[in-house]
Amino acid sequence: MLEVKEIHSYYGTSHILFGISFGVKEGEAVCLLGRNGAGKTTTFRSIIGLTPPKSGSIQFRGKEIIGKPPYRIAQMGIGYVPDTRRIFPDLTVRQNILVARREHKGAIWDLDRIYSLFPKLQSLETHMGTQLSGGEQQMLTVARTLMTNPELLLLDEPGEGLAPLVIKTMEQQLGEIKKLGLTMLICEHNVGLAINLSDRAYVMDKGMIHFQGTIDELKKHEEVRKKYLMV
Amino acid sequence: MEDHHIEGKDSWIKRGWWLILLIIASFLAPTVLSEFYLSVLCEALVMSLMALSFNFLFGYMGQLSFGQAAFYGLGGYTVAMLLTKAHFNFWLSIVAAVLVAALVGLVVGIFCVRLRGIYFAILTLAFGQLIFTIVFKWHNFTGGDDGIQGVFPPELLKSPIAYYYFILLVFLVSAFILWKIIHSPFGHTVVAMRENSERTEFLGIHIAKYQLIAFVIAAAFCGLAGAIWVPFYRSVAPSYLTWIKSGEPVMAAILGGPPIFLGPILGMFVMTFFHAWVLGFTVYWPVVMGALILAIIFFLPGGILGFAQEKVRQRKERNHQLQKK
Amino acid sequence: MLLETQEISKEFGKLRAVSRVSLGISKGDIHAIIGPNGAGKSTYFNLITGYHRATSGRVLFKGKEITGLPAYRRCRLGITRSFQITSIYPKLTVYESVLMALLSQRKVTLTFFSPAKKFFREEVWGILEDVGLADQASTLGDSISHGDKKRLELAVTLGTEPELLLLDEPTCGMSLEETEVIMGLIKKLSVERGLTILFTEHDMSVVFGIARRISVLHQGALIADGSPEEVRASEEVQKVYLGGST
Amino acid sequence: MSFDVLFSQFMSGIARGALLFLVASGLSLTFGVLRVLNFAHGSLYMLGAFLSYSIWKFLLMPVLGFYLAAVIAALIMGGVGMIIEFGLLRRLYARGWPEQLLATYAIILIITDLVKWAWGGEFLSIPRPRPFTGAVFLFGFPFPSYNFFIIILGLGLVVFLWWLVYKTRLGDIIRAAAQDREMVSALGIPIPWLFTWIFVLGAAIAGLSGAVTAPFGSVALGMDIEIIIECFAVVVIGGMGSLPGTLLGAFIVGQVYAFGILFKPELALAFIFMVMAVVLIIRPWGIFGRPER
Repeated sequence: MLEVKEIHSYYGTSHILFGISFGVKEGEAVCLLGRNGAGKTTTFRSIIGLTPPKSGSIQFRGKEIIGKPPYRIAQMGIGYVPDTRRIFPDLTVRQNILVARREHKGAIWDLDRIYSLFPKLQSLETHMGTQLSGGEQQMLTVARTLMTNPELLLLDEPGEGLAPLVIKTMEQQLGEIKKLGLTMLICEHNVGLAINLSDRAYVMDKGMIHFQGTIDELKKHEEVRKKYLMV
Repeated sequence: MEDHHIEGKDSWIKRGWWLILLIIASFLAPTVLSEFYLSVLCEALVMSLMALSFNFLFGYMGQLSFGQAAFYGLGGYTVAMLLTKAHFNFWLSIVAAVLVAALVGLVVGIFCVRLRGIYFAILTLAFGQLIFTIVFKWHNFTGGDDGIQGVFPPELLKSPIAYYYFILLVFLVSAFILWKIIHSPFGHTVVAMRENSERTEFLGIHIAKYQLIAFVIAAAFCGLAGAIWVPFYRSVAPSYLTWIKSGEPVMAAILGGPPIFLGPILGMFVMTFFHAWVLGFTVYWPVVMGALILAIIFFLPGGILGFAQEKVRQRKERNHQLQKK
Repeated sequence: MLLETQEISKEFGKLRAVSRVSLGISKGDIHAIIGPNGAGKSTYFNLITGYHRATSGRVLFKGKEITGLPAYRRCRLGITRSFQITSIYPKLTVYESVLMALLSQRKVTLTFFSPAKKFFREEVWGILEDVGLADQASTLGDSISHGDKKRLELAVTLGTEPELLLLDEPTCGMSLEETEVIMGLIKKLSVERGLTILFTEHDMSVVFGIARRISVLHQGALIADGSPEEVRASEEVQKVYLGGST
Repeated sequence: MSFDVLFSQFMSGIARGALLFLVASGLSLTFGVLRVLNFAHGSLYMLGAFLSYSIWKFLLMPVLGFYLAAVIAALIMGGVGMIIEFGLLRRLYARGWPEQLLATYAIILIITDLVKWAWGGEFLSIPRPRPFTGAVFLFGFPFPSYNFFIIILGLGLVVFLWWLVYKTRLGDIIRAAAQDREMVSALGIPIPWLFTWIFVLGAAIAGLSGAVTAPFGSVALGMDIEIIIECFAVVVIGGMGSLPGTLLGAFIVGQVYAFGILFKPELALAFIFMVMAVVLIIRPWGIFGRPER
C-alpha cells in the first residue's frame, strides 16, 4: 500500500533521513520505533509532503507521491496525526472535527460515528480547542483526521505526554479503528502502545533503519532493544 | 588561530586591491565625468550612505525599517533651516542635523524595537509617514509643499567638484565607521540577535536596548546623508521623507545583496545611474523601478553580489569534488 | 544552597504546570530532574531561567531573590541554560558562537570600534578544546552534525562562565557513543570548572550514570528527592515513572 | 464646545471609521490568512476609485450608474487581485517576508504610474448618487445622507464578514488556516485555492471601498498612501488579522481623526499615531491581536 524507498530528507541544511526504506501492506499496523531525534517525525512529514525528500521514492497504491502538495497527498487517502496535536485553537471541538470533513464515495466517518467512538468529545462539543486536556486533544486530533476518511493513518507519538490510564484508553480506541480495516503506521519512542497495536516494527536511529521484523522478533532481539530503544 | 591571523594579513592586500583601485578611481572621477554624471555620482554616494545605514539594521540586525527616509529628510531639513533661517555655521549645522536625526531615532526607536519582523516594518513606516505629515502640513515653519530653497554651502565648497570631494570623504569615513561597528563586539551582538534572539537573550543581552542603539546609529547616518545632500542640491522638499524614498534603500540592499557589506552600495549605484539613464526618455520611472524590483526578486534571489557569491561557491565546490576524485 | 525554589507554582489558564515545588540545589552538585512528559520539567526550568514568571512562590539564587528578574539579568548573575531543541546560531561559525557568549559575559558588547575577533582568543579556544570542537571552529553552526550542535550549545553556555548550568535533555537524539561522550564531558566540567549542573533527561542510564541527586516531578508536583539509590528505591517513583516506561 | 459640534464630529468620525473598516478589513483578512502584508492594498483601493469614475462616465445612467459602476469596479479589482496572487505572490510564499513586502511595494509603484498615465493628476469626483444627495436630520441636526450610506455599507460588510468567518465551513477553514496552514493542508484542504480566493475577496472589497469614496470628491493620486497609512494604524491598534480588532481600530481611528481635526487640523494624523503609540506600549500586538510566535 505504502512503499518508501531510499528517501533522503533535509530540514533546512541538515541532513535528517539517510536512505530510509520500508513498506506498509493493506490492513496491517506497522510501527516505527526509535528515540527522540531518530528521524521518525521527519519520516512522517516526508510522506505527507510537508518536508518533501530530496531523493528516493514514496509510492502510495502504486502512485508516486513525492513532489505532490500535502493536500493532494491527503486527498489520496493518507491521514496525518501530528505529534504536537496542532488543534485549531479558535475553533470549537465540533468545528475542529467538521473542518476536516471530506465527502467521497466509500466515506465511512461522520460526526455520529466519531462521537460513538469518542463519547467524551460529544460532551465537549462546544469547548474551544485549547480548553481540552492532553488526552482529549489527542482524541480530537485523531477524530479530525478520521473525518477525512483516510485509508492509511499516520500516527506520530499518539501516547506522548499522556497519563498511563489515558494511554490505555487511547490504545483501545485505536484498536477499534484498526478493526475497521484502517491501515496504520505508528511511531513511538515510548514502546508500549505501538507494540501492542502493531503487527510489524521498524527500529530507527540517526535517520536510518536498523531493524525490521515482527513484534515477536523484536521482543526476542534484546541487543536492538538495548541499543536503540533503551528497554 | 595564529596561522589564520597571519594569512588574514597577507591576503588583505591581495584581496583589497580592487577596493583601493575603486577609491583611487573615485578621487579621479571629476576629471573625466561631465557635470551631469558627477551630480549623479554625488547622489549615488549620498544614497549609498543611506542604504548602508539601512542595511546595518536590515542585513545585520534582521529588522526591515521602512521609515529611513524620515531621518534622511530630517537631516536635510535641519541643515536647510539652520542655514537659511538662522544663518548658522555650515559645519555645525551638519552636526546638528545628525543629532536631530539621532534624537528622533531614539524616540521612534523606543516604540519600534519592541516589535519584530513585519510589525517592525509597519511601525517604522507609520512613524516615517507621521514625520512626513508634520513636515508637510507645518507650512509656516517648514515651507510645506514648497520646501526650502536657496540652501548654499560655504565658499570653500561652492564648486560642484569641491562638494563632490566633501561628499566622497564623508561617505568613505562613514562607511569605514559602519564597517568597524559591524565587526566590533557590538556588531557581533547585533548579528547574533538576528541569528537567534532567544539564545542571545539567554547569554545575557538585553535585546531591546541593543536594537535601540543600532536604530539610533542608523538614524544618525541617515540624517548625515540627508544633511550633506541638501546643500549640494540647494533645496529640500517634503518628498525626501516619503515612503517612496524609504523604499529606495530597501530595494538597493535587496538588489545588491543584504548580508554583504558592499551589497547596498552596489545596488544603489546601479539604481541611481539606471534612474538617470531612464529619465532621459520617460518620466514613468516608478513603473520601471517596480518592474526592476520584481525582476530581481524572481530572477536574482540573494541580490547581485549574493548571486555572484553563490556561483563562486558552487564552482569552488565543484573544483573541490573534482580534486577529490 | 546555590539555588532554591520556595513553593513555586506556574499556571497556564486552568492548567497547573508546576505546583508548589520547593527544592534546593547545592553548589557543585550534578542534579537531575526527571519525570514523564508533561510532568512540568520544562516549565520548572523556565521558571528558574526567567523565561516564565512564577504565578506564586519565590526563586533564590545565592540567597538573593530573583523571582521577578528577566532572563538576561539572571544570565548575568550566573545562570545559563541549554535548550532541548538545540538553539544555536545557524549562520555564525562555531568560534563566533562561543565568542558571542564571552563578549556578553565579560561585558564588552558595547565596544564599537575594536574588532570582535581580537577578544578572548584563549578563552574561546580553551572552551572549544574542552568540548572537542576545536577542529570545527570555522564551520557554520547549521552545517555540523546533530551531536556536535549539542556540544556547541554546551560550549556556548560555558562561554557565559556560569555558576549554575541548566541542561534541557542534553543527550536528546544522540547515539550511544555520543551520549557517553557528553556524559563524560558533563562530569569533567563539573569537576574542572566547579560548575553546578541541573539537568532533565529521558534516558535513565544517563540520569543514574552521572546524577548525584535526583528529583522526580509528576503532574507538576515534586514526589521524590534524594540520592539515586533512594529514588530508585522509592515505591511511588517506581509506580509513576520507572514502571511506566518498561 | 457645544453639543451639536461634538455630535456632528462624532457622526463624521463614525462615517470615517466605516470607510476605514471597508478598506482595512480586506488588508487584515489577507494578512490573517496568507500572512502577507499587502502594501499595495491602498493602490487597489485607488485603482477601484478611478475605475468606477470611468465606468460611471461611460454608463451615463443617472440613478443606477454609480451603484453599477461600484459593483463592476469591485469585480474588476477582484480580477486584478487574482492576477496579482496567481502571477506574483504565489511564487513568493516560500520566500522571506521582506521579499513579499518588496513585491507588493513594486505593485504600488506600477499601479501609481498606471493611474497617472491613464487618468492624469487631476482630482476627479462623482456627484452623490440618489437617494443619498440630501441631508438627514438626527436629533434635529443635519448630516449628509451619503455618510449614512457609507455607514450602512460598513455595517453590511461587518455582518457579511462575521457570517463568512464565524458561521460557515469556509470560515472554519479560514480561521484554521490562519492558525496552522500546514495542518489544514495535511487534512486535504487545498490551501493555494483558499489563498487565491481570500486575496480576490480582499482586492474586491478594496475596489468597492475605492468606488464609494468617489462621491466624497477625492479621487486623486496619493489617496492610496493616505488610506494605507491609516489602515496600518487601524490594524496595529486593533490587532493584525483580527476582525473585531479591525472594527474597533477603525472606530478609534475614525473618532480620533474627527476630533483631532476639530482641535488642530494639521496634526490629526499625529493624534492617531499617539493613540497607536499608547496601545503599543500596553499591548505591542494590538488590542485583539495575539503575540507573535
